[in-house]
Amino acid sequence: MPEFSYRDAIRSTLIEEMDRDPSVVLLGEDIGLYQGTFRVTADLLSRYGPRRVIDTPISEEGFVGAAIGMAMLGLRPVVEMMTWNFSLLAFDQIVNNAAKVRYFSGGQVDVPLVIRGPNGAGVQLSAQHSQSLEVLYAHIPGLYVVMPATPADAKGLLRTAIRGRDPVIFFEHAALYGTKGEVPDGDFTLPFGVAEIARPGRDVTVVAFGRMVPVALAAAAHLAADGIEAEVINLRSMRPLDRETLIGSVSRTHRAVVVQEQWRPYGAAAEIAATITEEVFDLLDAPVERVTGADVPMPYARNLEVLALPHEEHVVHAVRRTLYRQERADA
Amino acid sequence: MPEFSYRDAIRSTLIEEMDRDPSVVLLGEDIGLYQGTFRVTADLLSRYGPRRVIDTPISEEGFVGAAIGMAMLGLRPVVEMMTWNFSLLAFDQIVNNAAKVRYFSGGQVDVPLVIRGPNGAGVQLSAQHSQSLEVLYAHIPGLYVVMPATPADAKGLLRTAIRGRDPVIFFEHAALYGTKGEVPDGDFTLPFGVAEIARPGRDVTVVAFGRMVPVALAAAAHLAADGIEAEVINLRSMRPLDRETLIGSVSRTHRAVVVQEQWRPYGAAAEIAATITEEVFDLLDAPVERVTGADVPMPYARNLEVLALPHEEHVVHAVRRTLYRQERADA
Amino acid sequence: MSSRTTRNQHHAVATDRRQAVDLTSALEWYRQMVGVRRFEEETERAFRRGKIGGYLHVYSGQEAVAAGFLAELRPDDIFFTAYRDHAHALFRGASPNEVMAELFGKVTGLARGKGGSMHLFDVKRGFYGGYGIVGGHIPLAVGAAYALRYRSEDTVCLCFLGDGAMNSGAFHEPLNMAGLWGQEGCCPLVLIVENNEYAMGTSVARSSAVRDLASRFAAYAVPSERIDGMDFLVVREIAARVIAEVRATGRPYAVEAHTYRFGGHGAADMFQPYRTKDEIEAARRRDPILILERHLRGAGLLDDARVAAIQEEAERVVAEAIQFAEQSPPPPPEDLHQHVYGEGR
Amino acid sequence: MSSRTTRNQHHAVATDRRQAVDLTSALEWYRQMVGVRRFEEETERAFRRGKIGGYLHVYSGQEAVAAGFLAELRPDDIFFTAYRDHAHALFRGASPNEVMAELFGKVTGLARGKGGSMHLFDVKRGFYGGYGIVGGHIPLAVGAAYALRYRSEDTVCLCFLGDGAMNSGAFHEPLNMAGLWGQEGCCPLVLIVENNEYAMGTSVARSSAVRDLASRFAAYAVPSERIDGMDFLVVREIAARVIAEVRATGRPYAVEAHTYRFGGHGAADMFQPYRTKDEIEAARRRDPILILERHLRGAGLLDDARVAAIQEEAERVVAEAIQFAEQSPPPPPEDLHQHVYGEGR
Ligand SMILES: Cc1ncc(C[n+]2csc(CCOP(=O)(O)OP(=O)(O)O)c2C)c(N)n1
Ligand SMILES: Cc1ncc(C[n+]2csc(CCOP(=O)(O)OP(=O)(O)O)c2C)c(N)n1
Ligand SMILES: [Mg+2]
Ligand SMILES: [Mg+2]
Repeated sequence: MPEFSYRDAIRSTLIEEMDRDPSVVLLGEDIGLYQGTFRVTADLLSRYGPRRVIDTPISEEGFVGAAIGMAMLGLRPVVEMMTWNFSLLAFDQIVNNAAKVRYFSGGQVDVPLVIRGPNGAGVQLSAQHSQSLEVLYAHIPGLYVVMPATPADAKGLLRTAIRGRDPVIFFEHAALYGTKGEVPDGDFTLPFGVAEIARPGRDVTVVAFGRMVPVALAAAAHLAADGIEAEVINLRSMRPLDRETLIGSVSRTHRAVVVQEQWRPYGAAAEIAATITEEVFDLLDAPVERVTGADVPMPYARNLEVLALPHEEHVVHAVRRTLYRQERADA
Repeated sequence: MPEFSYRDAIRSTLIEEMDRDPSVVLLGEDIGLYQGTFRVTADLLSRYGPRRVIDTPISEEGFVGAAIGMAMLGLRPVVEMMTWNFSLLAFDQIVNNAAKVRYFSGGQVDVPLVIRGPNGAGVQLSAQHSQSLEVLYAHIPGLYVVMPATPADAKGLLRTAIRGRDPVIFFEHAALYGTKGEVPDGDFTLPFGVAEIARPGRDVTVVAFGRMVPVALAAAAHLAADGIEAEVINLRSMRPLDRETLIGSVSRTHRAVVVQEQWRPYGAAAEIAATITEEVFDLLDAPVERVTGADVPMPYARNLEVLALPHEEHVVHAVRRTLYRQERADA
Repeated sequence: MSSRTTRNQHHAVATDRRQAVDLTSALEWYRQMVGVRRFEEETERAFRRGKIGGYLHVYSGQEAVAAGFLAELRPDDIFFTAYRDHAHALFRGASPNEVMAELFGKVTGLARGKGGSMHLFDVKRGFYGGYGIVGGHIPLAVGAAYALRYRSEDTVCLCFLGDGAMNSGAFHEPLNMAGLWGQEGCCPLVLIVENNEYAMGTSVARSSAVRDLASRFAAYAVPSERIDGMDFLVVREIAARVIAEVRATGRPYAVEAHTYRFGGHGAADMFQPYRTKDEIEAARRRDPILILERHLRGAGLLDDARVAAIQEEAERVVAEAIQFAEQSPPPPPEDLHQHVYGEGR
Repeated sequence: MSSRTTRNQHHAVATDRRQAVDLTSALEWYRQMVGVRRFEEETERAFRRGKIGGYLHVYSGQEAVAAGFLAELRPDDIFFTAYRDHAHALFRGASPNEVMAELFGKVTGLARGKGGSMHLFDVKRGFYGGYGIVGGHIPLAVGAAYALRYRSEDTVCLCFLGDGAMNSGAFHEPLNMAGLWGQEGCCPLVLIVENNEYAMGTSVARSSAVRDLASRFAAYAVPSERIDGMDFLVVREIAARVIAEVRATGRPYAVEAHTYRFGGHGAADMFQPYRTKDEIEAARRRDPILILERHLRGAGLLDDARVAAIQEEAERVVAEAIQFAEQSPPPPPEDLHQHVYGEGR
């Protein structure tokens, strides 16, 4: 299997799908002449021309809405959100038009739209530029919400997204763009709603998504040295959630930890913890633990930022708590 | 104690606070000359004049942002969101400015801002006008998020909101405006983060907020006839959450049901269920049940809308399930 | 550049040119306008009877605007509008039965009863809805126009919007994009401002820093003009010219049609404290149906008997629509989970 | 109305009038501009050394704009800007030590290390930030201006914004409100467009349907003019007039200052494929510091020795700032949960 960086997995998928289907067009800020803020779209303007690679003004509401209109007319727009933070300006368009127009039209239109870009904290980008917004979108029926953790995820999920009939919220992570991994050859796709067991284990289930998957895997490696075998689930898809894989795993391990980058209250981990608990309550030997970021706007100072984010050791401690090998932390 | 409607509790509090403090100003669409869509601000324009009761253009991002600027300069703006659905257009302003500016300025400014208006489903308002958006705001540190269920709640929480130093998301419900209730006399305030035990009971804890409180109370009355004593908690405040009251109640009842109007995945009930489970896992005799709306955009047709919303009987069934008197429903 | 490409002029009704319009087909549009007016009156009655729920925004007084533009739209062209949308659906050829059934929340409705009054859709006729968030459909229309030209069609897209919508960021952002895309001939879009003087209870003077709304388009280098939206013949003549120009150039164009809504904003707007009875009376004297009727009578195409026959026909059609809507079944419960995603879940 | 109240003119540099400006105080501003330039160069170096994290947007090339306006601002006036904000803080009197410490993420920084480069704040001097969402601060400034006049003060509010920000709905909506509130004398706001020709890599021609950005303000009946933003004396003269007028009338006014950013958009913008070396070279020949230097030399207020002394002083100040920032402690861990709410939780 060829190796790709996460960035190139996305970029090459865009190229393959654009070559395959002339209805695929790209829109976003500085994706063309500037070559993309994270260079995911480098060289695509010269390759496909300005009709298919559209540099937009700073108008998130406008260009996301325009992409919805394009999708309703049968194009397959892929919008780059320079970072997901800016998507809050397009929130109404995504929630009230993209997610709902099929429904309130009684099924008269498809909305084959992908919105992709980096989510989550970077390196000292401070409060307005460090948000991990998956839970806001995962709450909305009518959207698919996916979060690739590896280059293979990125390629497989993006292909499915571009070829679908519905709006897909595609959360990348800036910290992952440079990571490498093997990607299956050929016309490889990954279905939505199917998680991956990234590392099998018998003692505890650790559920993670996106950037938190490598953190969970590092924690699992650490725990293994200590004789604790953690099963790590790479969720891949937040909406729909793969209940079967979660249930199957926790039914075997009887313990679970959910890891999430951002604010704990009303975060994505709450849904996953609640779902697991509802499904396998009688099989649980400990409450599902949540590992999350601090409940504060992201501070700029590096030392505070480190404190605000979840790290490997937090996962290790949470796992040990579910095994009653460590005291519970204060809330 | 005098009786007020929920609407008049809000309106009279606005009047009292405007009389008391000239820095209180109102902004919103059609709050003045038109007298307010739900007549909460009826007559206030003629009472206080156009400098204090500002009819705005249809510019949610603009006037919410302007209100934030006013608050930073020491005014106490109370913004009417005609319905919370439209707040998605102002989402960036609320999340990225109102909630965070104190933090990223290192504590140099207060933002004494209240945004209030009706949330949730009405009567056949269809998909774009029937949303219950509390979870989106409750996730955001820097905001207070409250949800009065009664006229007394409305008055007490609104006073606290207007007199505070931070942005408050104040969720009313159109279906409650006409409801009546006693309201304590005088300068009555309710602190944030303190729930009310709306009905004591020993068998199960039912947690509800806003419009779902009367639904939960009706269910409790129904259950009582059947010998089941449900304790109903009126949450009042979503952020911060009153963990003590939740823990205290469930420690006694060993069972809990959380009721929420809207979409189940990643909804507010998930956080409450997860919190309860984490805190009193060993005391729980059954998994915390969630009663929620259907996971679909709200349909227009009355019969479908009824199916999409949670009703008294859903709460009754969920309670019976936690008591193992009824089979679990399919997910 | 903006000043060079921006036309911004009051159109006096040019009587001589108007003759060019086919008055016989105007008779058909008169018939339709009468039908729509009757339809709207009946929806208000049905609302009061509790047969229609939610919000109900009727178009009475504004008929000439949608009629004039839709009269000139080709069958393969498309359009978007806001929530005051019954007339647009009907003028485009949707059956009154299906529209009324939608308002009644029946499965036989235009959107299977799922959208209601604010979300009429008739995609097979190029009607892409029907939106409830003020201004929220404007970016969609800009993208749709781009898609038409991307596929090398010579079709155009119309976007109707209210005066109040122009104060939203959802107006500004896509308009600038339309201006830019138009430079490449990639945005065959006609914007039609239905300026009925109010956004709910807020007049244009109280909500817009400029009174001449058409002038706003200069900020995006989108040419525009302001027209009398009460005279079908005027609207139609301008529509013909503008649509042809946009079709040929692929560049956006805006028309501010000055009109008036006779009724309240919606069914809940009963007392209308923001305007006077006199103002409404004065506007009613410029009723677009009466104006067109006068033209047609003048041309000998209408007399009392034909007017009466047309009104009777309208009566019959709306009565049938009500009956159809009443007798149609509501959506089946399974519909609740249909149409959330393309292929179920 | 809009056309009557909108001035929109290129200001030729009126040499005669310029004499009126106090050249001696311009010398002080020259000193400050040299200081800010050196400061910015040093931040870029510190960024490359890993001492500064996140994004870093420097102001080099644009100094005359902020300097000219802030020179005319009274101590009790206030202002807002975006993320390219170091110069604004420094010109307003923040100590270079505290600004540098903020960039280094230290507790001695202007915002206790919590905001960083994009979020400088100095409220005691009327500087209300420092915002990272393009356009997001404009509504705040409009509301702040309203609050000033609500309290019957004769103070004014400045709002600096980029050319790119004008395409956002966060520009459109509050501008219309400013136009409306200004009719009542309730919006003493000066908008200053720092038109540096680019938003990241996207030129004004590629992002705005109109090239003449000042013309955009006509859509809100906000008078505006376009000025040379490279000549401090020009900017300051216009600032004096505009600020006085806004202070007197309580009505908003907009100035498009034409300028250029010499460096990349931010520290990550290394290759700048969107513009040519020649273009940058040509702009550098209009360096605002050189232009002011020429004026001052011409007036006999500067010579080589004084220039050298000023540069030395700048060197000293920035070296001290770096040292201060390096040696300052990071925020204590307890700071993480501080300032989320007004009185803790
Ligand atoms: C974003 C948003 N804000 C507020 C509303 C509530 N609202 C519904 S219609 C309306 C007035 C719109 O006026 P206009 O655009 O002139 O259209 P008209 O009703 O006159 O046809 C308002 C404020 C809404 N639907 N969407
Ligand atoms: C809403 C939003 N979209 C995108 C960005 C990313 N971004 C940061 S600066 C910038 C360019 C802004 O250009 P301009 O307003 O001209 O200011 P300048 O950088 O030239 O000073 C962009 C697109 C952002 N910060 N906010
Ligand atoms: Mg209107
Ligand atoms: Mg710029």
